[in-house]
Amino acid sequence: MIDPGYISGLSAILFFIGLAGAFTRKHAIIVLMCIEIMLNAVNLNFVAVAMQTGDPEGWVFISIAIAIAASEVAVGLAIFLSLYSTRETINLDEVDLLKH
Amino acid sequence: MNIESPLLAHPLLVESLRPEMTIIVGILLLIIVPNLGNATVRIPMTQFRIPVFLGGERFRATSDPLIPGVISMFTLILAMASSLMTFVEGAALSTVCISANGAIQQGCTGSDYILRSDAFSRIFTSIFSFALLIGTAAMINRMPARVDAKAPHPDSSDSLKARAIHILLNNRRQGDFHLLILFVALGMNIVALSTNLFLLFVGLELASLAIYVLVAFMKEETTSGEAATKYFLTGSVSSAVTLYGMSLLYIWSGSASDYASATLNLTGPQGLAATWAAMETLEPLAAIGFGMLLVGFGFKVSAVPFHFAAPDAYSGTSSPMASILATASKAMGFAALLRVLVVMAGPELGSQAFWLPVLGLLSVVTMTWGNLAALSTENPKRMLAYSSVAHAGYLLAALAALGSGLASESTNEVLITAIVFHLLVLAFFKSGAFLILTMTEIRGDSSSMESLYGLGRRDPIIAVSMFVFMLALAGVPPLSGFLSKFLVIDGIISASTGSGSISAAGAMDWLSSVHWVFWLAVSMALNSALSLFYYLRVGQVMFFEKSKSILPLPDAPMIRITVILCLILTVISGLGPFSQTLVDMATMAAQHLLKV
Amino acid sequence: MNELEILTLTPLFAGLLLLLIYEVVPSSTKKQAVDLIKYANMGIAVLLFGLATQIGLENDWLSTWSSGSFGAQGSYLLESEYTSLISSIGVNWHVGIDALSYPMIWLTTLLIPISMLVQWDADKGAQFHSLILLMEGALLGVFAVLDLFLFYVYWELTLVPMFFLILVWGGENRRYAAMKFFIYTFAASILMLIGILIVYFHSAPVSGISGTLTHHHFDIPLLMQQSSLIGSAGLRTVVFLLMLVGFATKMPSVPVHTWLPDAHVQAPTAGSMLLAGVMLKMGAYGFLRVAVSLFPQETITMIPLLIFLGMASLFYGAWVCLGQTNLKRMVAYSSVSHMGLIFLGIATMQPLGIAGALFMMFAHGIISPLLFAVCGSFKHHYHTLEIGSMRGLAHHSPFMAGHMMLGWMASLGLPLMAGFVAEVAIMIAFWMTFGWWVLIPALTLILTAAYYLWSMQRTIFESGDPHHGILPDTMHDEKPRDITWHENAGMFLLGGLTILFGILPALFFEMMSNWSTGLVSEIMIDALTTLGVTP
Amino acid sequence: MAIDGELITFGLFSLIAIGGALGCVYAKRVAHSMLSLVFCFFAVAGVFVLAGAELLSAIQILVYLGSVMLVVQFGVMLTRRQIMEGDFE
Repeated sequence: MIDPGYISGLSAILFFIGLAGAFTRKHAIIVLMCIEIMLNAVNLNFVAVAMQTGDPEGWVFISIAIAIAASEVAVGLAIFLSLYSTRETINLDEVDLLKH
Repeated sequence: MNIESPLLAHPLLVESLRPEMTIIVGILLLIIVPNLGNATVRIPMTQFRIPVFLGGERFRATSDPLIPGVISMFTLILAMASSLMTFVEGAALSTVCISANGAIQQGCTGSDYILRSDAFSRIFTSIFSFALLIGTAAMINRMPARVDAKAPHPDSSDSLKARAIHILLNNRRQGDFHLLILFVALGMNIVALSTNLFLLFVGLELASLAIYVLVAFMKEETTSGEAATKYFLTGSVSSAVTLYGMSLLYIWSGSASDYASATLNLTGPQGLAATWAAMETLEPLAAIGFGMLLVGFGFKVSAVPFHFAAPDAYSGTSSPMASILATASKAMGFAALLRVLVVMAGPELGSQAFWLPVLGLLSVVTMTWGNLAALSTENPKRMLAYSSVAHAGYLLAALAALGSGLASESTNEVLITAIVFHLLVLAFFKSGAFLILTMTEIRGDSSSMESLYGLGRRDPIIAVSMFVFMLALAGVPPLSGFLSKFLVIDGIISASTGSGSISAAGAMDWLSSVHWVFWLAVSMALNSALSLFYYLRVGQVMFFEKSKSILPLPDAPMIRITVILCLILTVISGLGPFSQTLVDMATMAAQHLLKV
Repeated sequence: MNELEILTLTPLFAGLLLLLIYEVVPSSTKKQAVDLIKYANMGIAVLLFGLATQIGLENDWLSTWSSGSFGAQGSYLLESEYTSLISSIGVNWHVGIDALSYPMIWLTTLLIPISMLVQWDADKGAQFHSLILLMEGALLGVFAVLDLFLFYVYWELTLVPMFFLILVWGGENRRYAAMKFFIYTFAASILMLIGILIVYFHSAPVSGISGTLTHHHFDIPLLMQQSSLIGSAGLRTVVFLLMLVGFATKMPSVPVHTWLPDAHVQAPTAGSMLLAGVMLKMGAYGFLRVAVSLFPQETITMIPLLIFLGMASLFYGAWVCLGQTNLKRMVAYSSVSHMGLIFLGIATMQPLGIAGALFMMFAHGIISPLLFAVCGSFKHHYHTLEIGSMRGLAHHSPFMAGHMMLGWMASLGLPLMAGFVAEVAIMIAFWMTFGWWVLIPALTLILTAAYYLWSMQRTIFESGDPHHGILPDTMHDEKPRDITWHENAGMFLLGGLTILFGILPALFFEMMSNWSTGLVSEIMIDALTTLGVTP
Repeated sequence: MAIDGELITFGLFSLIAIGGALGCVYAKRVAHSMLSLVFCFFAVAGVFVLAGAELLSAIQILVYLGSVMLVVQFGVMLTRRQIMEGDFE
């Protein structure tokens, strides 16, 4: 059995990679994927605790979190499509009608 | 297998969760009613056809495009009324807790529960229902359903065709809009009820996802997609951070008690609040988790530095949605913040919470930044968005005073009362202002101050209402905006003045000896004075500028009625018995929150 | 509800109602509605004047009214019960009158119908007269309430109708003047609000009156009774100064007077009459009611400042008047000058001096509306306000010339006119306290006489041809007329009152000296003793 | 702690996950990003197995790799920029 601390460590690394990506990349879909990486990192944390305590509560959290993540992707892409249909781009640097 | 769950069989379940049950019934009705039709199923091998009523050719009466709006408004009114029942019934009867294993109990003597229906949660569910109700009412005129809509005639001109198609489109998406509104209501109610962080997150996400879609709802408008994209991305990142913070707290709560009981429950003998209180020195894991947890809530209340998406979202989306963002969504953020900050990490009396310096600084920056940005914008929706940021700053100042640990128990109560009362009355005048922007938006554009020029001549009653709303936002006595601000200032001052050395002879000596929380009140007062400029500017352009268009405002009967309602509520909630009732309700909520 | 509450609340609600009624009547009957609403406004105003007089007569003209210790609960006439308005923070409806507020209330109810009468033919008459009625409600509220919060609310409320009166019915430069008026007085009153709030946070809890959440209250009589209201002397001084700025701006005193000339010049006649007649008095009233009553010690230590402000206003106002060519501006600066006398009167700390200041408030409240009415009709008939452009007024408009003459004589303090009594009382008290220093204000009063006589000579009499006079260019060959009947009636009333109170000052002077004796003997003496000075 | 097979597997999965995440963030083209993300998710599913949560691992593969990546792929397809001159350089 591996140390849950390692899993948490991996989780932290993934989370910060995702966070950095979400702030630096300008392509909306890539930002969305970065958010998915962050949510995956959270799941790793929960699984680490569940492993330690043997309490399945963490697993329940993970399955719900996965469901939320999936719906978030669906909603996000729907929004991007609606943006694309009026503006022909989903690059965040080019969407700047509201900056005034 | 025993399927008789103790929860489902319990009579208290329905009784205590009436608003949520109402909303669920409303959602089901919204899904079923517009789809009723004359579909039948033929029993195999026979000629018998059994009507199943779902699908097929829809009935004329139930496919009426007006029906979804009616259903959702009735649902919200019922939900609000049943939330308010708590205050009629009294506290003891209506405090009900549900724990994770399905046990349900009145009075909440046990402590390990995940849902708690008390005055605090119920006042917030009332605010949510009311704010959503106003948004819905505005949307009924903003996106009107026409019973007599016809397909465009093939010979008609392009613009006529486009208009006819637009009307048909509006008819078709009535159901979607109102369904989403009810989902928002459900998610927000869960946030207000839950004392378990994960459940709180689920509620937050349910509401947020529906709100993201609603922000993008008027998808034929060029700005709504952009607004929704920005709001969605910022919101998702911050909720991912929140969830990560929760997972850290989960690890911490487990490791703090030797991995025996990891939990995200706030209450209970092994809940986060107890673990937090038992912590002797601040542990980094707890601090980091806690800080990350607050990011998502900070985003919802649009506090600096998570405020960047708010102005774009407000100005890009339709005004009814902006009103929901500014009132209901903000109230949801504060409900969650209060639960976390006060119940979980609230300081002991006399000791200072570790988050105090951060929150104090954030509150000053938030209010100042919001007011300065509002001064320099020419877009009324952005202006209201920044004013929303500024108001978040005032409320954070109240929370900071609470965290200073200087305040006595009764002062803490005043501070929370002030926050709750502010969120309550905000639903009257901020929604009112957005309702009026909705009216200007129906005929053209509401995203520039010019749409308000000469409103005093075009429609005096609406202009005067707008002016009253602005004065209430500015906090001019005796309107309700003043009372909430005054209570915050009073709470801060009575918390901090005791800290100055009484024996100080001169005012300067006293000022230098007083705890720095006192200066939050001063900064609030200065900021209020500053904010007067941009609120009064709205009055100035309405009454003294020449109108750019001679078109009168649209009829929009629903909005007019709601504006008048908001106007009356704004005025009477500042002075007299009604205001006292509201303050009493808020006080009751504060007591319940502090008692958890 | 007692008579005082009726008196205070009726104009507010009636004014609002009449404004609304005008908005909702169908446009075909608007013409008749205007007349009806004008008569209704006038009727209500006259009735209120009757009610105010009745209150005075019933109570022996307040001259013998005294029960309870000075300023405490129960020492007010027609004092109402406490009715909680915002019980969470302790705001209560509490009204009452004493000899300080009664003359002001009587004056307000008197001036409102007269100013309506003078501008009976105003444009958009329905709104104009309803706004004036609203104004009356706000003014009476300021003078009647005994709760600092409501005092502040009413104080701000007076701005609203006046703002609209200037903005809609004002002269050419009205927008600038209205904004300047609003911003100046509003900013000053925010300083006053801060002072009020500091006082509030030091009030001791009183059950049933204090806020249920905050445990403080705003009630003036209770605050006056509370011993050691604010412990720290430094903070007391700060609060006193904050309030002084708020009140002095309204009065107005040099150096915060600059809004006044603009507002006066641009305001419509009725607006200037109310502005000069009553609104300026709000400053002096509030100073006595709040700042002096709550902080007698600070008042005493600040006497040099008061004298400086008073002398500066007196001298500066008179000096500017000398070089002034605009009629209304001159009258406005003469108001600044006269308001300086009020500070001097208070600074004497003699019953006689304070009574003189009170009578100055009252007398100026009758004389300056007369002056502004004259200026207004001058503008109305000759389309100019330049002093030198018109000569021989007596020839073309004998009535106007007569009223102008009377008003100016009264204003410069001719004996047997109301202004004289006040000036003499203040000067005597000044002499009693400060000895021969009295020569300085007394000599400055000569300046007043100088500018009035000079402009009188240039306007009313002097002319190359005694039979024709010189008409201003702005007349454009129009035939000069005398004033209309309603202007004449209003001015006759005001002029008559000027003479009446010049001959019979005791009507009000007696109650005023009662009040000031009470103030000095029960509050100031105590304060002096605490300061270690033997009076 | 001795280095055993489990730890080596975990290390491998971690490397793949981190590499995948980095690839997702820093790839020039969206399609490459997606591909890296698939590796990342697979590795996370592997970690789940190591942690004794086989069911979750199955859910992870089904939901993330099955549906989420499908939806993202749709998104990429539908929001592709119009082909322009500069794209052929």
